[in-house]
Formats: sequence, structure tokens, C-alpha cells
Amino acid sequence: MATAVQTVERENYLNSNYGIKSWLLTTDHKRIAILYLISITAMFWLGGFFAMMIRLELLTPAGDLISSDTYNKLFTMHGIIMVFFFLIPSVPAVLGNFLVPLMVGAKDLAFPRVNLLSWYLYMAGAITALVAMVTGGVDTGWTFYTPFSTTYSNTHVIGAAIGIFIAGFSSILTGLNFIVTIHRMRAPGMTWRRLPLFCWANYAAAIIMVLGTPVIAITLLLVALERAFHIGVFNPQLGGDPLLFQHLFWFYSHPAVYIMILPGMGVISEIVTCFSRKRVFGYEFIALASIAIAVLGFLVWAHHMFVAGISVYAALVFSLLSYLVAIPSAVKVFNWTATMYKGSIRYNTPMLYAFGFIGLFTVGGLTGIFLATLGIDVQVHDTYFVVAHFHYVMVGGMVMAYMAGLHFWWPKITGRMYPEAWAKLSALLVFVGFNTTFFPQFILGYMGLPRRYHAYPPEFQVLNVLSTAGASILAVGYVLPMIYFVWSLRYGKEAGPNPWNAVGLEWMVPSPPPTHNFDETPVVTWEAYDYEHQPQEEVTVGH
Amino acid sequence: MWKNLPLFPERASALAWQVDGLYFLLIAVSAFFTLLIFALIFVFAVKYRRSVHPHAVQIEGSLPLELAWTLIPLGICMIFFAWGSLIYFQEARPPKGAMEVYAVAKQWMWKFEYENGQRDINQLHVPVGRDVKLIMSSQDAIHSFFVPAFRIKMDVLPGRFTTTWFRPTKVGTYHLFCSQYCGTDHSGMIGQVIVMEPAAYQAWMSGGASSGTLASNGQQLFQQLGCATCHRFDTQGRGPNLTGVFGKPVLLEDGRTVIADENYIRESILIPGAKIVSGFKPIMPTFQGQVSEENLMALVAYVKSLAQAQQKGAASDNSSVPDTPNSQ
Amino acid sequence: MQETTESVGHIVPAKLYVTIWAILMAMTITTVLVARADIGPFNVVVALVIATIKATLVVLFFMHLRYSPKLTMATVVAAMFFLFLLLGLTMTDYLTRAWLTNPGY
Amino acid sequence: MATSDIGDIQVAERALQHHFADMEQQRDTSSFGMWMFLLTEIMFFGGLFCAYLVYRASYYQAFVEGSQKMNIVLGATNTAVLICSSLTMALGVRAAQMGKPKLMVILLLITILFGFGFLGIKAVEYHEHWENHEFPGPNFHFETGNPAHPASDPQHTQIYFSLYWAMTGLHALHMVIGIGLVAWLVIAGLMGAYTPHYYNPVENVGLYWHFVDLVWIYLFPMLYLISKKHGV
Repeated sequence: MATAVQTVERENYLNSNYGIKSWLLTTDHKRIAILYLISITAMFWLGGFFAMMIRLELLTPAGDLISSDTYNKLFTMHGIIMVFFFLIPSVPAVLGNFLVPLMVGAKDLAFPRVNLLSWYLYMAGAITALVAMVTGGVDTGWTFYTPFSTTYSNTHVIGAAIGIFIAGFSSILTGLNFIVTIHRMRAPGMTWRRLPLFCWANYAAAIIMVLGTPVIAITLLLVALERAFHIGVFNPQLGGDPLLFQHLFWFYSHPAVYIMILPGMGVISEIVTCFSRKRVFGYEFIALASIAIAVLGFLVWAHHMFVAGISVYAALVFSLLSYLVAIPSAVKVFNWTATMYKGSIRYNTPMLYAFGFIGLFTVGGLTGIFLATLGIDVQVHDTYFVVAHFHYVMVGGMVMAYMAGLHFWWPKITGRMYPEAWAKLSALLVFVGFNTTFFPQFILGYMGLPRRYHAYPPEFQVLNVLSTAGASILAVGYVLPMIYFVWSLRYGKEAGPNPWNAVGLEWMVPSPPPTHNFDETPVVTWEAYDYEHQPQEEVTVGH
Repeated sequence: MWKNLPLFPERASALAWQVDGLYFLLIAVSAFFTLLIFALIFVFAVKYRRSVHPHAVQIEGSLPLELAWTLIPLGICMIFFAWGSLIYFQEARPPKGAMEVYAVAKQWMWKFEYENGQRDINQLHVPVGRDVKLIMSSQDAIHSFFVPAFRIKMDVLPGRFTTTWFRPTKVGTYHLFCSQYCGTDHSGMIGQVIVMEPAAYQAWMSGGASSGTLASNGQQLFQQLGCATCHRFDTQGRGPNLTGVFGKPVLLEDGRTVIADENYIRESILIPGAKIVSGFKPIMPTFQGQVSEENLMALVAYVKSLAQAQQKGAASDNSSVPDTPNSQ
Repeated sequence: MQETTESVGHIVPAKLYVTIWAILMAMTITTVLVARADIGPFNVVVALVIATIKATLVVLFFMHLRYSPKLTMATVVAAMFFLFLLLGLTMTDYLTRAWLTNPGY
Repeated sequence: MATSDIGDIQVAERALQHHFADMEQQRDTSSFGMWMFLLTEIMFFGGLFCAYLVYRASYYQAFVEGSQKMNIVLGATNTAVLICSSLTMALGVRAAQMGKPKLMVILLLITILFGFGFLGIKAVEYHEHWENHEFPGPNFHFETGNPAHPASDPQHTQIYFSLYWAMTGLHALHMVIGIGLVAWLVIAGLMGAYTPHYYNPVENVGLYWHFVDLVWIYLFPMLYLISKKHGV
């Protein structure tokens, strides 16, 4: 199946055209993916820098390193940048953009110009938010709770809200493009049952992007109007109900965590099969679990509001529904584990990250059950327990999956291999550093340390120091790939079209792929993850 | 009391044991599944590594297994759901006869006012073994009343009352945190709950110089603000007679019935036109901006005391005040 | 690609469009007239039912949903479903808040 | 169908983008994309509908008093104007389908006229509310105009007006965008861009226009027809 012979001057999407204009005006989904990769990486480091500042401040119980106002702005900007400008676009806009058309056998996404527009919207939103941050910052928390954000904060709330509003449309358009592409652009023979699970996962995430994002857009618009014109909708002084804001905010922002995690789950499905050389266990169940998570994810939002003063009967309903959304996630974890059973397993870097993902996501998911449980949530709500839980899902899950995916498809994207030994070391550092950072926070949370505290009582110090120490290990784990990825662009070994000997349409085109992906439209005649019929001999690379 | 590295919060309320019990169960179940997954990954990764197991065995899947790992976790979750909800509903329903403390949260402090009119800032004194109900509201942003040792937390909202309750079981001093982010000094909005022996509590209570009970302050306000001119204690007033109203259903002009709870009294003072009692005209002026949160609480306490007085006198004089004021 | 066979979309007779238009106009007048009468809670019901019939006619005929692929129909149904979730689940909170009142003494 | 000739097919081929197999796939795809976009629009307005529902359920009387300030005659007229514009839009799409570009341009121009008519009437209403201080904010002032029934809850009536302005304002913004899009179709149509084989833009703008009509079909009863006591 390894068809293409590597020639030196083969035309590909990277060398087909040069110059800044050929990038900024490109409609090629692969180049747009690269644009996203660069922009979200910048945002990741910015958000990471804020995180480091937060952790340094928390080394000591007293608020001595930075002022409380600065601290409040730091965690707000950390949240806004990481959630809206890194996690939500990460896998969909980079890997999804690059891979979904290749995987379904299309020459591009359905609306290439809309795709480019969505990158520009992302940049416009990011710049607006950054300007708001540079010129004074925002201190409302990424959740913008009213009436604090509408009445009591003296910072650039409107600027940040408008930034997110604009970036929201970027997300909507990406989601729309994926849904239409997956429905309408599949190659002949690429039936729904043969669709790679990465596409299923991105499809599910796209459903949420399309349905949820407009609601947060209008909500933030109302917050901006409330600040500017005092319209009263969210302001209790003027008769509004602040809980309505929370309902509307979480209607999007809870499903949004599934926008983040679902594509990551898709990445893991690809990697576990490839490095176990096996068909995925329970294909239909994993695929349907993605859709189930997307739909059920819309039914659980008020579990963020159990102690906010909502009706206890509504809390009952939302608690019950929250357990339901945990089930498909559990189904996925079990299926990935079962996929490894009687496989033929290699420990390449992407697989190491995948191991890490499954383990950390399991912890993140199970602690989510704690939060769905009404009596327990009362104790741990708005404490470090919640912080630890969502970092286990977002960083332990999502960022791990993103790193796994980057390492898996880096040879496809750039045509080069990275140094495997360094990559394995960094995977290990990330795993160790992550657990050291965030596990202590579960304990802190149940003990009652509230989140967003600039200073804290002294008995919480030891665990906080441990957490900060872990964060520094984690930082090293993230810096390393940055270095060797850039290094590999020049010095990495040529990867060849299929370095992992994987199945899937994206591995049948040369690396890097040609501009139009496929010289002729492929016809799919095999099932997904058909490793049975893939030759066992491996192309040896990277040694 | 605190060692250098405490790993678990103190348990100082009647409810804490229940919460912890469920918490331990959750930890046990979570640990089991986490270890299960970790162990399976480890065993598979070693046993089926490429060098010893070069040819994978292709397996499509298994319906019984899928059903098992869908239904078993679901069943376990339903246990958590039932137990967690039971605890939550206990927390939501203060027992009858609880002593009431009014709390006002503002950036960035807690103000407490006891039934006898005594006030406290950032400290809440309570006797051990008594049920304590808190009636809370905020002057500005949303705050949250959180006492980890009692395992309770409730957001404190502007524009309405929220309530929570606890029964302290252990004498001591416990953290009171604001757990809902509320601005610059959010982390400074902490205080103490001081649980005292009943005798010590009595001594502390009588030591403070208070200018009358909360309800009597409310009564004074009721006169000062002119409420009494319309809300007379007979049936001739232009507004409903408030005796015995609290805690009872009220028939409204538009046909709905509401329970006259704290929030209803509050709304009736601030937005009188929102819920007009059946048979009355919407003529009451709003007191929005004229009564502070503290004064509102005093008025509520007064209206409440009218009902309690009536309940006490109910045995002797049952027919003087109808349940629903003026329901013709 | 899979669902439709015609290369040019379905052409609806102009007469049908005009008929739909006439019905819509008539219903607009009806809804205004009904609103003037007092039929209690049914005022809302009638207004919303009429609005929904009007919307359905617009979607089915003016927007060609009747002649569109099933996928388009599914999109519309999905939109209605999730809008209903947003409204319905939010109202579970607001409509049941008053259920639990604490006499408190 | 019968009017297709070599020239039409050439126009169509030029319009075929490289990543589609044929015109049919392109047409299906663009139409589906437009429906997806409208779905996001429904959710966008959905947030406001949700706020409306919550406050109307909680403060019915305040909403009734606010709605009595609406001019039903103008509101109903505007509903009729929009329905008429939808008719001309639908007929315009039909003309494009049948290969009658001149007829299409005329019908679209009439649609634009209706669009401006709607905005004009809306502007009159807005002006009236503005003059009466029925615009949320520090200058908001509300009286029922009936001394026997003073405003019972002006605070929540202000929320009614906030939602009124937000919903109708957002709707009007969509109208403005719609008029721009139809104008673009008119220009492209005059240049002969559309044939029975390629008229996706006309179809999609048509969908958008009808959607905007559809939103108004709900806004009208929600905002104008809350209670019987109209035209006091």
C-alpha cells in the first residue's frame, strides 16, 4: 500500500507556492491548519505563562508575589486564552482541518474560503481579547458571572467579551464546515460505518460548535449591552436574574468541554488501533458514544449551578442527566482498553501519550461523577477539587490527546520524523509533572480551599508547593517538543508516506500531501482500521 | 489542632458524616475503576508487546461486554444519585425550630445579625448542637457561604434571599470562606464560625450591647416607613393585614397562589406591583433604594414574628385572622 | 448527491406560492383579531399556534423544505429540538423554584 | 429546464469549484451549508427567546403593560410587508431556476423595496418609543398612560423593552444584511451570473431572507400580542 516513491522535488502543499501572500490568502485546508497551529501555539505559551505566574504566587500562603488584582487578571486571562483560544480550536482547527478532508477522501473542506474566514475571525477575536488584556486586563474569571462582570468589575470586560464573541463565529464556521464536509464530501465507498473514528469525533464536536456557540455569543453580547446601556437583563439591581446568565452561559460552556475532549478521543481511537495493529473494539459503540456525548452534553449544564440558588428539583433532574453523559465516556475508555487485548503493541511516542490520556481521562471522568453527585458537589463546588477535575479532563485528557495527535501526524504534516527518544522523555515528563501538579488539588479541594484564591490559610501550603513543583516539571515537558519539532523541520529524517504503517486514506498520500490531496478520487473498499490486511513488514524509520 | 499537612477536613456538623460516607464510597469505586484500567493497560501493553506477540488477533467487539460496561456503571451511578440527592434535600430543608441568623455579604466581608439584634462581622457565633438556619443576601456581586467543616455551601445572591442550615456538633473555630469569585479581595473574604458550648454562647450573647431584637427593629421601621398606615391589624386597611401571613399560601389578584416566604416578603417591599394580593389595589409605592439589606431583613423578621405570635395565640383565638388575607 | 436526482432544484408552481402567501396574510389578520378578544390563557396558545403554522408554511414551501433532502429536514428538526432543550430545561428551574418553601419556624 | 444551452453550461462550469465532483454535489453542499448556518441563527435568537420566556413567565403583568405600548397596526403591517417580500423572494428564486434573469432582477428589486419598507416602518416605531423614553437605560421612564392603573412594575417593564429592542434590533440588523445580499444578487444577476444550472447564491440568500421573515413571525405575537387589552 505504500505507493508513492519519495522524490526530492515532488510538489506538495508546502512547496507549491511561496511567499507570505500564498499563506495568508490560501484556501488549502492544510495550510490553514498550519496557520492555526502557529496561532494556537502562541496562545498556549501565553496561557501557560499566566499559569506559571499563578502557581508561583501560590507557593506561599500570603499574597506576596503579585497584587490580588493582578492575580485575578492572571487567572481570568489564563482561562479565557486556554479555553477559547487554545482548547476549543486545538484538535479540530489544527488536526481536524488537516485530516478530515484527507480521511474522507476529499480534496478540501466543503467551504474552503469560509475555512480561511474562520481563521481570520479567530485572529480578530484573539487580537481583540489580547488588546483588552494588554490595555488593562479583565478580572471577571473566564465565566463572566453577572452582576460582577456587568456592574462591579472595572476592567475591560466588553473588549474580552467581544473578542470571544468574534472567535465564537470562527468556531461556528469550522463546525459547520466539518458537518457539511463529512455529510457531502465523502469519497465513493466511504460509508458512515467506514468513517475513521476521528471524523466521527470531530463531527460530534462540530454539532456542539454549531448549536452551542451561538448561545454564548448572544449571552456575551447581552453582557456587553448590560455594561454599556444598563439594560437590566442580568442585573439584579434592575430586576434581572443573574442565574439566567449562568443558565445561558453553561448551556454553551458545559457542552464546550465536549468540544474540547471529543476530538481528542478521536485522536486516541486512531492511535490505539495503529499501535496495537488491531481493528478497534466496538467501532459502532465508540462512534455512537461520540454522538451520545454531544447530545447528552446539552442536557447537563445546570450541574454547575447546584449551589447557585436554582430550584432543588431542577438540580435533581440535572444531576440525573449528568450521570448519563458519563456513561458513553466510560464506554469509550473500556473499548480502547479492549482494543489493546491480543494486539501487537508498540511503544512509540503517540502510544505513550495515548496511555497517558486513557489513564488521566479515567481519573478526570470519575471525579466528574463526584461533581454530579448532589451532596458531594455542595462540598467541592468552586474549590480546587473542581480545578483538579477539569484539568484532568482538559490537560490530562485533551492536551495529552493533542500532543499524541501532533506526534502521530507530524510526519504526515511536515514529512519529517522527530527524535523518538526525546519525545518519549517529554511524554514521561508531562505525565509525571501533570499528576504532581493536579493530584494534590483534589485533596486541597475536599479540604475546602476555594478556587481563585490569591492568598490562602497556611495549612494548605504543603500541597500547593507540591503542585507548583509539578507545574515546573510539566513546563519542561511542554518545552521539549517545541524544540525538537522545530529541530525536525530541518534535521529530521524523511518520514515517507506511512511511517507507522497505519491504515487510513491520509497515509496513502505522500508526506507532506500534495496540494489537492488526491490525484484521483479514491474509492474505499475496506473497513475502518483494517489492520488484518495491512502488510506486517514495517518501514523502519527514525533509528 | 492543625498539623503541618492535613489531608482531610474536620467534621463538625451533623451532616458531615453522611457527606464523608458517600465521599468514601465514591473514592472506593473510583479507585477500583482507575486501578482496573491502569492494570489492564499495563498488562496488555506488556503481554502483547510487539516482540512477543507479533501478530494481532482481530476482534470486532462484543455486545455482551458493551452492555455490561454500559449498564453496570449506570447502575452504580444511580446509587450515587439516590444517596447524593438525599443529602442534598436534607441540606435544602432547614428543620423547624432552627435558630435564625441573617447574613449580608458584601465586597469583601460578612455581616451577621442574630435574632436578638446583636451583630457580628466576619464571625459567626453559634451554640453547639442547635440547628442554625442562615438567611442570606448580598449587597453587590454573588458570594458564596462555605464552611468546609460543616460540608455546606450556598451562593449568596443580590436581589433575593437564599438559605442554608447546619447543626454544629463540635466546639471549635472553623473556616468560613467566600467560594464564589467576587472581585479584588475575594480571598480576603474569609471569616470564622465559632461553635461554643451553650452556656458560653449565652454569656456571649448577653455580653453584646444590642438595641433590641431584630424583629423589634423591624417593628420600628414598619412604623417609620409608614407601612402601618395601610397594613393595619384589622380588615379595614388599604393593604393586607400581615398578621399570620408568613409561611402561608397567599391568593393573588391574577389567580395564582404563592407561599409567603422570605423572598415573597422581600419582593413585596421592593416590587409591590409584581404580586398583588387578591382584593387589593396596586397602590403600594416601591421601597427600592430606600431600605438597606439589613433593614429588609429586620422587616422580614418582624413580619415573621407576627406569624409566630399568632401561632402562639392560635389556641386561644383561632378565628381572628384568616389564612389568606382577604380572600373573598 | 445521494438523495436528489434532479440537477436543477424543484420548481414550485407560482400559483402555489401565491396561495401560501394568501394563507399567510389571512392568518396575520386572524391573529390580530383573535388577540383583541379575551379568551384567557388561550390567547397565548392561539397566537403561538398561528405563528407556528405560518412558520411551517414558510419553511415547507418558500424554503422548499418539502422538496429538499431528508438531511435538510433533519437539520430543521435538530434546531427545533435543541431550542426546545434550551427553553425547556431552563424553565425546569424557574417553574419549580417556588415548590420548596421553608416555613422556617 | 428546456432553456439550458451551451452558454449556460459554460457559466456553470466556471462556477464549479475544484474540490467538487460536479455541480450537483456543489449545489447540495452549499444548500446544506446554508441550512446549517440557519440552525446556528436559530440558536442565536434562541438565547434571547429563552430570556424572554423566563421573564415573561415571572413578570407577566410587567410584560403586558409594556406590550400595550406597541403599535399593533404598524406591527401587523410590517408582518404583511415581510410576507409579501417572502413571496417576491420565492418567485425570484423561481425565476432564476427557470432561467429568466430579468424577471429575477425585477422580483429581487421589489423584495428590496419591501425590505426598506419594513425598516422604515420599524424606524417610525423606534422613534415613537425613543420619544416616550421607552429605551432601557438611565433615561428609561414608563407610564401606562392610564391614571387608574399606574405602572405596576416599571423595573421589569424595562426588561421587556430591553428584550424588545434587542430582539427587534438584531432582527433589523439581519434585514439590513439581507438587503445587502439581495442587492449583490441583483448586480450579479444583471451581469448574467446565474443560470438554471448555477443559482446557489440566489437560493441561499432566499433561504436567509425567509428565515428573517420567520423570526418576525414569532416576534410579532411575542412582543405585540401579549394581552387582550390592546389599543387602550
